[in-house]
Amino acid sequence: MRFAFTEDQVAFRDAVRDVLAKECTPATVRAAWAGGGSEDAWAALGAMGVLGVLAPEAAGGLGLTAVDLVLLLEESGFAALPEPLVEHGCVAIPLLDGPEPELLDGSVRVTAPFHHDTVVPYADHADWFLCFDAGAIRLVPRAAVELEPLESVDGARRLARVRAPDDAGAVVADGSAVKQAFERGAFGTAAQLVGLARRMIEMTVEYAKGRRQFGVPIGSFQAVKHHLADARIALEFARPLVYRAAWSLTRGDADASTHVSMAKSTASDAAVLAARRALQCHGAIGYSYEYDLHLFMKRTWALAAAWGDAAWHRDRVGRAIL
Amino acid sequence: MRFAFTEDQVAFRDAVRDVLAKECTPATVRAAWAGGGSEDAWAALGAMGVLGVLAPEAAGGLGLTAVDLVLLLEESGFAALPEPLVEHGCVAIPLLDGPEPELLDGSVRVTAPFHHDTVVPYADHADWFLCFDAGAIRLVPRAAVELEPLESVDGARRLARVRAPDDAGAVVADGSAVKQAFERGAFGTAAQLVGLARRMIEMTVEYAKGRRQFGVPIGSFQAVKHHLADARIALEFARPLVYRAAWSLTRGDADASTHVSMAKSTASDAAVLAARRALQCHGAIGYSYEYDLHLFMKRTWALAAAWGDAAWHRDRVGRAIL
Amino acid sequence: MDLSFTADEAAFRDECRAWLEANVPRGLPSGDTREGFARHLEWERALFDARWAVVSWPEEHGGRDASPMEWLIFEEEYYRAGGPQRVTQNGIFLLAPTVFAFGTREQQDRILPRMAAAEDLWCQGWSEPDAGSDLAGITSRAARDDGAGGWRLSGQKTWTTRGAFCTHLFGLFRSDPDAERHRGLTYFLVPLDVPGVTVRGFGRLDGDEGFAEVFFDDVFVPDADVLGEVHQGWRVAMATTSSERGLTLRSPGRFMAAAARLVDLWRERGDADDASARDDVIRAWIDAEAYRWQTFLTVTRMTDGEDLGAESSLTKVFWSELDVRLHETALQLLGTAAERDESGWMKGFQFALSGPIYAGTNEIQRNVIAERVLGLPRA
Amino acid sequence: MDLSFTADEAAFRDECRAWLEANVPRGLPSGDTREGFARHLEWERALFDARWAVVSWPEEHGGRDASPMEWLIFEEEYYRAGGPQRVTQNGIFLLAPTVFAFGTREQQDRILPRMAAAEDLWCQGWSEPDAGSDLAGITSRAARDDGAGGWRLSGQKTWTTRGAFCTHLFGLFRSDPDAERHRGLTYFLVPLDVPGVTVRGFGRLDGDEGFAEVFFDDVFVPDADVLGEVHQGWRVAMATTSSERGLTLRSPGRFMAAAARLVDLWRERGDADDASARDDVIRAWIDAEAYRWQTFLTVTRMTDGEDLGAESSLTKVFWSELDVRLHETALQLLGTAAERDESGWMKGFQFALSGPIYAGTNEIQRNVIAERVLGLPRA
Repeated sequence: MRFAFTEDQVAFRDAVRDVLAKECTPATVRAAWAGGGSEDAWAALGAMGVLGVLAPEAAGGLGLTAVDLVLLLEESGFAALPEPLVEHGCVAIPLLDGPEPELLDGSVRVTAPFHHDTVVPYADHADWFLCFDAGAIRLVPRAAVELEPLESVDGARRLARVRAPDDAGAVVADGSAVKQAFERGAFGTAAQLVGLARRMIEMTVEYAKGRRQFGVPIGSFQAVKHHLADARIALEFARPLVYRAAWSLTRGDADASTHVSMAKSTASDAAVLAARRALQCHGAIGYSYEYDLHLFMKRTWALAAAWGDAAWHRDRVGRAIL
Repeated sequence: MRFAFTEDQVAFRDAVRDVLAKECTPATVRAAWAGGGSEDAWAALGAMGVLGVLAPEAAGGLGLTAVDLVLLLEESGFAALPEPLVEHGCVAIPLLDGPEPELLDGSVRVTAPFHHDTVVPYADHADWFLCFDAGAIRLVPRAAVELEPLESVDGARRLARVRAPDDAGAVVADGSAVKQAFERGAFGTAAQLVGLARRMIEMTVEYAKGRRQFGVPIGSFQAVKHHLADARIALEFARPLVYRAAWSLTRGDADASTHVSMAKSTASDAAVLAARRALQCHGAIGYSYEYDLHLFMKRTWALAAAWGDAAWHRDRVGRAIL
Repeated sequence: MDLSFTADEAAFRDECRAWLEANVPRGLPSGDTREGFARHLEWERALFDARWAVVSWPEEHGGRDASPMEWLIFEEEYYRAGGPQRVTQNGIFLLAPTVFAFGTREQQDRILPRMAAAEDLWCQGWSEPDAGSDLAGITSRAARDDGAGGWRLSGQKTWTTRGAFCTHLFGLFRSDPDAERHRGLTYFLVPLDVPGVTVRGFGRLDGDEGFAEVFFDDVFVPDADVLGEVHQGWRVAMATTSSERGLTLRSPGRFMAAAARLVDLWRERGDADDASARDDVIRAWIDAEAYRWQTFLTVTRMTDGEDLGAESSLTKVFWSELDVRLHETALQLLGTAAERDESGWMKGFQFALSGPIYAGTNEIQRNVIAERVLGLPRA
Repeated sequence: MDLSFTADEAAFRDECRAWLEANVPRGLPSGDTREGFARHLEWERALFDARWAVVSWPEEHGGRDASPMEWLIFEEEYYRAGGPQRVTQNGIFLLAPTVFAFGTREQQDRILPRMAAAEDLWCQGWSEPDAGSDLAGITSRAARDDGAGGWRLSGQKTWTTRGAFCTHLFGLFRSDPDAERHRGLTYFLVPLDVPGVTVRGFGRLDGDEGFAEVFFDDVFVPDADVLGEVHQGWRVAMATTSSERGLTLRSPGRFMAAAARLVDLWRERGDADDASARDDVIRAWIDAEAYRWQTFLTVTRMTDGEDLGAESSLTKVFWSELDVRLHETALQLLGTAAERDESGWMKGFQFALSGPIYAGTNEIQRNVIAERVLGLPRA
């Protein structure tokens, strides 16, 4: 038993963190609300190999595992990256038997629906769409689908309902792959939620150090301290479950879905709590559209619901253990 | 709509409060743990008419209602009175068509089980036992029952399982009265829980004013303030539901059981929260047997479970409204 | 104690219900956008024309002399019928009680009827960039202009709800520059179209332009527009704040209606297997009932002349946290669909999150409960 | 990362399991009563004889040189087999790490083997009537006695767990009367049978005599029984407190075993209709898992030489509140039977309630998290 990341994994994480700090600022997320792209971020992730972490080396991927990917997903959550990283890199790539180079280098995007649904995020900039039906998973090009835009609480997610003819695109996997694809999507989303929780806590700590009321920084009030301590505790105990889910998926552990569900439910709850406490400690400024906090809160609310919410995943754990 | 008690009702409450402050001190409650009686308190309540509030005037009772009784029950909770006031005055007396004077004057005690059970509190000092079976309610004298003492978290409750021959005692009501008897028991217990919550909050406020750590009273710390504010809020919003249940029972409102369930669930939760916060604000001294807080906490835990716990009553509300 | 409604109360309820069911508009857009605000004003004016805008006010100012209990009944019926939140509420519920208590007869006659008729639209100028929870940190100034018979205001207010759509502002300014904290403030009434006032609307969490910053650059206000005594603004304002925190702003009707909608949502979407959500639905419903009955108890005490003092802080914490829980439960019932919010619950959730922040954060309220209701020592 | 156990770890687990399943006593009474304590000592001595009492200690002192990971495995197996809480834990888990870190060779040889063998039984003398959360408020004094080559202790300690049954006390006394707060304290090791010591046991919440007051009246302690440097007791003690708060006292095994018992209770008593309780059972189980994996992560970091600093406060809050929730859920499953507690859950609940209080209240821990983990300013 050794529960730690390698130096390489941490260095990869740091590199992705640096790139996202530059290429995916809050301004980038705001631009996504207005339909703007984050091409530079996506291209940079492609260039670094992030999109192909799970693709075989023979196909130009890194041939690595969910354990190598999890910290990078966490960083993408921290940055609120408005791109289908989970859908593309986590859900789609492992389905493809030798993905085309353009799928790995950041030239194109694949998006995917979650949970037996036909609603996909980041629809307007996507080039390919995974479509699930009972017997197969198809990869369908943009030209063959019809998109009906839907509103999301997080405008940067640019949701749409996808309609495609039954025989559109190419079959990339049979129905037996659907369950694993779902597990990877829920896992990736859990990792992003952990990153979001960390971001909101950091933002709020900084704000609470600087903002003064009653002649002192508001962060010196015990109520503010305890609000943030609660959020930090929830983050502390969600993170190991997410990392452990990465390991179980990598190993094909028989209980991997239970581990994914523990990760997703705990990460959802931790991020939602962090959002609540962050807003409360900010007060009115956190409630304003011009301040950045809402970008992270709204992503949190969207992802907490996506790929099965906390109650759904707890119920799945219950079916396994009770 | 006028939601207030009369001057007479408030004066009666004050008189009972004064009597219990003298006759039912924490030392009295401790004595009950050791099997000692609180005869003086019981006799005083009899002399004041408290036991016969719900008995007809013709039989020597006060001929009043649950609205007149609710504040007195609350006071008995505040004092943690170790006597079957709910079972005797609230459950049994209204079943009796002209109760004997000795049942009203504090000479004897009736106890009763709750919730289709045969476990009764205050068993060892009881003179009469209500026994429920499918078709009838019987009033059975001490001589005809067999008692098997059971441990309770609250030693002052002196629980026992009652066994009586099928034909023991006298039938006092048919099976149709069982439901109403249960409603009255749950209601009376809710009223006591409200009193208990108030007692624990008061004790803790006093302690937090006097106890100093870090050079200041612990009650000046925001965490302590917020713990107690939460308990006070819960009390504030439980109390009106208990008073409203009193009214609904008095009027025979068609929804009275839903109102009783709202009262019992909310009062149970409020008192359990008050216990938790009281203990936490006291710290180690609250955790010691020599200090009085535990007498009130243990009564709270016992009564929160008795006559249906909060979840049971919420479920009953759900069956009515969903 | 008599928890049945009197014949008069029942008749009043019937009258409210009949009119509201026939007249409440369906599908109004948010009142916190410019377009929506205009539509809401039509509704406010319809209410006024039918004398339902300010039922508890005297008839001479457009009301019905309704008792507090009748006012609660009106509110229950208003929300039961699906009435929208009142865009005039800051004037009617926050300013008006202060005008009744401190205004001169001339001020009352000039201000109240136009407020009731939604001709003058009032926003609150309390908060400043550096005075949020700590209102006593106000730095906007009022300088005396004896020659002109009035005051000159300068400084900045912010977080002013619907400020971009209102015509008037009531606010506190520091009239005695040497006084500190709560002293030396004066309560002013300011038209927003006078020279020197600049209003900039900005977005709330949900994107609507529901907030504004209001800048004051040497704005002249005559003595006639001072409410209450000069330098006594804090005391005057606290009367308003106390009503904001207490009864008037959040009548139980709103939460009863929301709990009823939650029960409907459960019937429609609830999964019998998911008894955790079921328990939360029941809790929300019970809490709304508790809030209703606590209000009846409180209104009876007020009617009997009792002073409630700091107890309104208990109410503020309870309704605001109930509102958040209730919406969280709805989102749980919606599951993955919560993100899309076709039903409005997600928008309602975001609005509910403002409850524990505005009108005195719940942290401040809990301090007040501890210190003034329970008697714990100040820090 | 390798989250499978090594062959050595698996073998160690098998060895633990085999011995514990064969030897863990059934139905021991509470170790916090005089009779129960004696029975527990037999068990402690059996553990020692089989070299399971202090697996992480060096072999020379009765241990097995087990790695921290192996120690966690032992703990999981210990609680899985139904092992009782260790009545020797205050010595083994709180004092021993300090003796290893600060003790002289002579002290280590004299103290540790007898501690491991449950011959000397140690209780902690931190708290005083006026020094609870605020440990720096200690007033018990140590006066220098140069002639005798030692110190004379006077004052009172209280809330001393199992103090009435122990043979020795470790505690802090004020050796420099002019120093304030954390300064001028010295860490002493005191046999409880020496002249001038009076021990009075008193009852805990659940009625067991689990607490004691210890009075010191001019008690002589030789220099050999000072642990660490004179006047440096706070620094020395904080090493102990940090281990108390962190890993050692509350290994995940205890909560995993409790969560497993809760799952059993659900299977036995759970009402399929009551999905609210079901959700709580699942939460408790997930939380115990989270605690386990967070511990593996932490132990790996410690093994890699990282200093965890204040992070142990995160752990203290989490396990203590998990323990309370877990027991509350059990009581909910028991319904009206909770009052009677034939199953021990009610007693367990009362014990769990001490978790958020002792070893630094959770309010203090949250302050530490905010100030030292998050970097928020001190008040």
